[in-house]
Amino acid sequence: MIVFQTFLVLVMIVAALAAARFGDLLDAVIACALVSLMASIIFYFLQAPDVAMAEASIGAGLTTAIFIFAINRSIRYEENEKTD
Amino acid sequence: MVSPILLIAVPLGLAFAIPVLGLASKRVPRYVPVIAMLFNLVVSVSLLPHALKAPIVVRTAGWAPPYSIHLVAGPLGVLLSSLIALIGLLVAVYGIDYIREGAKVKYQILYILMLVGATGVVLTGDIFNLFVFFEVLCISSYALVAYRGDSTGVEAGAKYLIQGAIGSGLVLIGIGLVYGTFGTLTMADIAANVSSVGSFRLFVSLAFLITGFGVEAAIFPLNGWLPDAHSSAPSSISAILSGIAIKAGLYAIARVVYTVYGASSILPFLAVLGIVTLLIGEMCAFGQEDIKRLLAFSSIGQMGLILFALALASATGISGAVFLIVSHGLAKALLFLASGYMIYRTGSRDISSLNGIGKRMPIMSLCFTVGAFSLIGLPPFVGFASKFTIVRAVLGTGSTFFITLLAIGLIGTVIEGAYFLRIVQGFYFKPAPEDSPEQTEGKVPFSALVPVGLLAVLILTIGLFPGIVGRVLGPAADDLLDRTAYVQHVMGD
Amino acid sequence: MSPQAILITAFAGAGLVFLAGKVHSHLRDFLAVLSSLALVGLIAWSHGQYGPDNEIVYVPDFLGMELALRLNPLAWFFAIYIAIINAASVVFSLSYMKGKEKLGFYYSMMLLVNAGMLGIVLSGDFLSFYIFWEIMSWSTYLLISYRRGPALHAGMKYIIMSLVGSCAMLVGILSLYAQFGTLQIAELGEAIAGSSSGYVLFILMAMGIAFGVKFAILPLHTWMPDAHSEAVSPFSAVLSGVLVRMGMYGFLLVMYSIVGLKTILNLGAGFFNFHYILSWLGAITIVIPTFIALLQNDAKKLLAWHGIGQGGYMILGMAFGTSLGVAGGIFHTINHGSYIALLFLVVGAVEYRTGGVRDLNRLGGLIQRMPVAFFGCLVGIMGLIGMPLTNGFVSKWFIYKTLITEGHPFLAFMAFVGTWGTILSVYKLLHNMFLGQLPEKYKEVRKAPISMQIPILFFCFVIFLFGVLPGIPLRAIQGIQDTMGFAPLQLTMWGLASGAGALNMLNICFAIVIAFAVVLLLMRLGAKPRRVPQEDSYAAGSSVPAGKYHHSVEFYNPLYQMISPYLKDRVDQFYYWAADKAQGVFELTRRIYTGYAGTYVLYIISFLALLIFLQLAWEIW
Amino acid sequence: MRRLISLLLLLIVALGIFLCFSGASFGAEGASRAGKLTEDKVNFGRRYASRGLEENKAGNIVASVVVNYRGFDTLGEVTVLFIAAVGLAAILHARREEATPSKAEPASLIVFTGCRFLFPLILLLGAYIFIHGHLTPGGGFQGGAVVASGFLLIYLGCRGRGLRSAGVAVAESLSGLAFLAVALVGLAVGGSFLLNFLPKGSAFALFSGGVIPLIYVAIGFKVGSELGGIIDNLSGEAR
Repeated sequence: MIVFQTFLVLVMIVAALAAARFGDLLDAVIACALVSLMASIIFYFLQAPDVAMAEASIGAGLTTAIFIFAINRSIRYEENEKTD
Repeated sequence: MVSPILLIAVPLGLAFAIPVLGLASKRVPRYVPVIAMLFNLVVSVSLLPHALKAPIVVRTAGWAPPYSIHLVAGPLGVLLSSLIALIGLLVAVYGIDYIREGAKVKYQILYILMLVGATGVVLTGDIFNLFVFFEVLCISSYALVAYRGDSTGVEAGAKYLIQGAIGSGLVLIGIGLVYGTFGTLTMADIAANVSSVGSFRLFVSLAFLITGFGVEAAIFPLNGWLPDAHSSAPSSISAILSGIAIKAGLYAIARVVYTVYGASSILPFLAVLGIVTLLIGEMCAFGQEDIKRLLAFSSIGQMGLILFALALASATGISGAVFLIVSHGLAKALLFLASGYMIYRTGSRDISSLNGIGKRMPIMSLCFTVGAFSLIGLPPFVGFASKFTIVRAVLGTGSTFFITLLAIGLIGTVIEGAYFLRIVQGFYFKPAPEDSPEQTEGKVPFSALVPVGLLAVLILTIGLFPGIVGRVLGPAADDLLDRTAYVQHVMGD
Repeated sequence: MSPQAILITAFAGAGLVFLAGKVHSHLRDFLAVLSSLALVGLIAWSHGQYGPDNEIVYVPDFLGMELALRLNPLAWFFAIYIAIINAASVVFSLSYMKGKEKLGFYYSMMLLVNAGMLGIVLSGDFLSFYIFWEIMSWSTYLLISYRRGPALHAGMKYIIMSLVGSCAMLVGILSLYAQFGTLQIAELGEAIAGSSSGYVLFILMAMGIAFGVKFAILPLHTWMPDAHSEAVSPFSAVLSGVLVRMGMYGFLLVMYSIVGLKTILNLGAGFFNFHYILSWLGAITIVIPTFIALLQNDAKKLLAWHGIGQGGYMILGMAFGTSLGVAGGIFHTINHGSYIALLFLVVGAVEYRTGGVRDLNRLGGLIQRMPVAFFGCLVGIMGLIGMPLTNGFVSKWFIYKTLITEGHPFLAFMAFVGTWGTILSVYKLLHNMFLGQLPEKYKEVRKAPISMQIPILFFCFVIFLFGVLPGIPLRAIQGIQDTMGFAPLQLTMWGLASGAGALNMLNICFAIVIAFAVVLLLMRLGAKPRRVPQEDSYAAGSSVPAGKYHHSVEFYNPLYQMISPYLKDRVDQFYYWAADKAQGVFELTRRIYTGYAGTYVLYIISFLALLIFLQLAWEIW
Repeated sequence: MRRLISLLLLLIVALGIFLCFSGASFGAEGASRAGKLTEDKVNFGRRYASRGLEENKAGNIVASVVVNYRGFDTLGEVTVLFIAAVGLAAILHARREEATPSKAEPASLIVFTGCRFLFPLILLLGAYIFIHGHLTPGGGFQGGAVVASGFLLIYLGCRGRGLRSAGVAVAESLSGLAFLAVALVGLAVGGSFLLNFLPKGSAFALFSGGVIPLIYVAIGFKVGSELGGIIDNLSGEAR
């Protein structure tokens, strides 16, 4: 069990890093959704079904949709910022 | 006696009701904030005598404090909630005609909710509830900064949102750590069990809380959002942000440091931080050409002074800080409100375009001058009385460390004097720029003159008779300092 | 009359005048004159009503402190002096200011400054002292700025220096409170007696900065030349005549009423004795500004530098702590007030009639056009130099005598040098304005209006009155000194009765009258003078086009070349340099706020990391 | 360079948190307190778990914590959501005039019909979740979110149909007011805000838990209408 949860946490971390790195905002949003999804599963395993439901429906579902709407109204690709 | 919880519930209900009222009539919503804040003012002031006797502890859901959320309306809380209601009321009156564009109904909703958030912050006795109201305050202020939807506003709002969200995240982590350690969220209960901050675990949670609340309180390295947000928001909102919102952040820090942790060892650090904030704020304000940005930086400076005074840990020091919260709230609200119509009139935020406005808008300029003098700390205005209390407290400590800091801090006052008086000179003694357009929409309506005038009168009256506020300051300071009494009141027996 | 009534009249007058200005201009002028004269009357009437009856607590609880007013000889003396000079200036303003803008503001500020100063001298505790001091400071700032243009710069310079002083004073005052738990002046005197000399020195330093800024002691003087020359002339008279001397009042109050004579004299050892250092500062304040005054071509700047220089005499007299010296210092204060106010009014009158010309190189020959002004100027410079029969002579006599009897030849020498400089420069003032050839364009200049002549003549009268009968003010000064514990002087109506250097103005008066008669007789006996028109331009046998020739331009050129390299105002330059550098630092500081959210987030994280790191590494908390 | 510094700073913070969680007790207070964290009196989370059922008769302890013990927080959270919705609408309001309405391309018939078929079912599920909030996992927030996702589906599948903003406003207002009204009735009846003043019934029955189901229904409506409103505003087709 602990191995599985560790795996989920690792996926979360990787997805979060990916969300920060992706230049395509749509990809980043999907990565964010992945983080929420993993969190939701972890909550479920931690015996918090209420939170898991909220996280799944709001975090993974609605928020993603809202982000996509927002991207739809602005630009999809992050401009290359100067590195210093 | 009215239950202090109505201070939150009634305005909240009115805010919830606005969308329906807005459907019925287009004009009604703009008067709702006035009603809400009038109610709050009356209730807060009527609660003051009770709170002075003993803090009023309000349970929710019928459970005794550690098991449920409760409000603690002590002298400090009620004093601050009166201040919030007072400034909120005046700014609400100002907002009746000032808000001309955008979603006016939504502005009024957000406006009430922001003040509800601030009131909740100063009244609550539960650390997570503190966070919740803090969020109510912050999120509505993010929205209000960007409310006009112009690009500078949205940009400032976004910056504010990013930093504020990080701050809130840090607060949340801090609260999580505290809960993990103590298994309770009641501040009094935590206070009863904290033995020292020496423990690393406790310290980390304190560091998170200070940093998180510090973002809203505009302490030096955490205040990058402030100049943009305060200058891009509509003037009525800037007045609330500067006059109230940042004070709520500082209140939260003070509450956490003094009451919850009793962390006296961190105070010298906060004092240094306060002076650094003061100096940097004033130094940045000096060269500003944008009047609202200048006022925003000046707020940073004043926050530094308040933090410094809070860190003195003496009753006079804290009463000085609370007094400065009051006086700066009044003065800064006045300055922002007055500059709001000046900007409408000249169509520009440049200080040089405000030259010679003393002739065109005599009352507004006079009130602005009163506010500026009060901020510098010139008698007989209220700013003097508060700065005076702080200096007295510092010298009363007799500690070389604090006196040295004070001496450095007074340089800030001189800088402040230099830039404010430069503006005042411009108002009255510099010729108006020739190409200044005479904009008729800048005619000051009655609804703007009344609050601005009242603020000026208040500044002068309290300055002449500081006893009006002075009686509450001592108990307010004790409220913050006396942890055992606080714990006893909240937890009973 | 209680001090409260005086202050209420003063402040109410200021407010009413402002409101009256909205109604009608005549009402405003009338009220302004009325209230300033009423104040003189009230204060004069309250003469001698000292003691506990006139100690009034007017705010019982200002954050736990009592604010009190009181009337004692020192307060009364300064109050009447303030009120008279202010009243004269207000009367002078009637015609000088006619037709200018914002007159309601001007008059009410004049009265507010007056009220502030009266508040300072009447306050019975240091908190009220500070409050009135600040009211005076900011109203002065507004009045200096009134003239616009360069006046704005002068006003800023003034208020910034003044704020620095106020901060220092606030620290000093509240340190007293922290130490002794009271700010009542009467109680402080006893409380401070036992404290260490280091603490007393700290208090004197802190307060001294504030008083020194107002008093314009070197090196805190730099605001003064600008402010005096840029203010409107009636206000310059107030500014130079009384406002600056509030510093003197402060010094007297702190040094002799509170700290006490004995402690002051024993503060420090040998050369580093407090009062010795202060007197050296005074001496330097005499010499340098007086010679800088010599270089000025702007009449008001010239007077302003003299205002600084004369302040040195007062400090010099006051710092010594002998009966004679302090009496001389106080007496010189009011004397200087009378003649410097007179001179500023005269310059104002000239300025008024010539259309705002103050440049000495462009004036001249106005003696017949403006005889009263000329007479005023003559009397004024006589006073300034310290000629016998004028009050300046008596007070300078006191001061010189103190220096000599106390055995300070160097200081006395410096004081004399200062007098030479004064003679040279005020002669330039008199000559370049009134004597010599009349420029063509001033042919039509008329006499000063009557409302200007009255104050001018009044001051002339005062100068002679106190010069011949110095006993009148000296009695009052004696009363002050009694309260401070000085040995009494042997006074008569005509001067000093006994001791080395007794002074009897009556004898001097006789001598002068006789000498004058002799000269007059000789002139009568001599050849009859031939009168030529004033515009006659005739030089060494050739005629010069009218208006081209003015023999007083660059009058002292060789002297200038000699002294000017030593007389740059380096202090002022230093302040400007410092301000410039400070602004550079401010600019750099502003770069902290890059406007880029990423940076700000970095700040937040680094703050948190710093806190945690400090605890991890050193366990600070 | 900047990246390196940021990394270093984050490492320090992470180290701090890690040391916190690693259980190493750095001070004296930890040992005595930590030992008792399982006791009811010290850790009120434990107390809720052990006594919540008998006190509120709500089968789902989380519901009684969210609505009753810490109901005031919930009120605040609902407010936060409300602010988010209103704020978004306010900011978009100014932009609406400039934005050109995007052309609505009708979805294919299958999608269209499918969405219309699914929509009531989703609403039903949402309603079920918040009505049974006091019995089963889930509650007002979750149910509201599900309802909102139903509206999302309509926007995606059936362009041109959607909520009326007036209706949204009324639902938002009334549900929020209902929440407050219930809370204030508690204040009037028993002297305590949010008091559970109704008869509580027996645990695990549909009509149990006193005011909890009422408030949960109000929250469900409020969250649903607010999230729906947000989608409504963002999709740019609000009227």
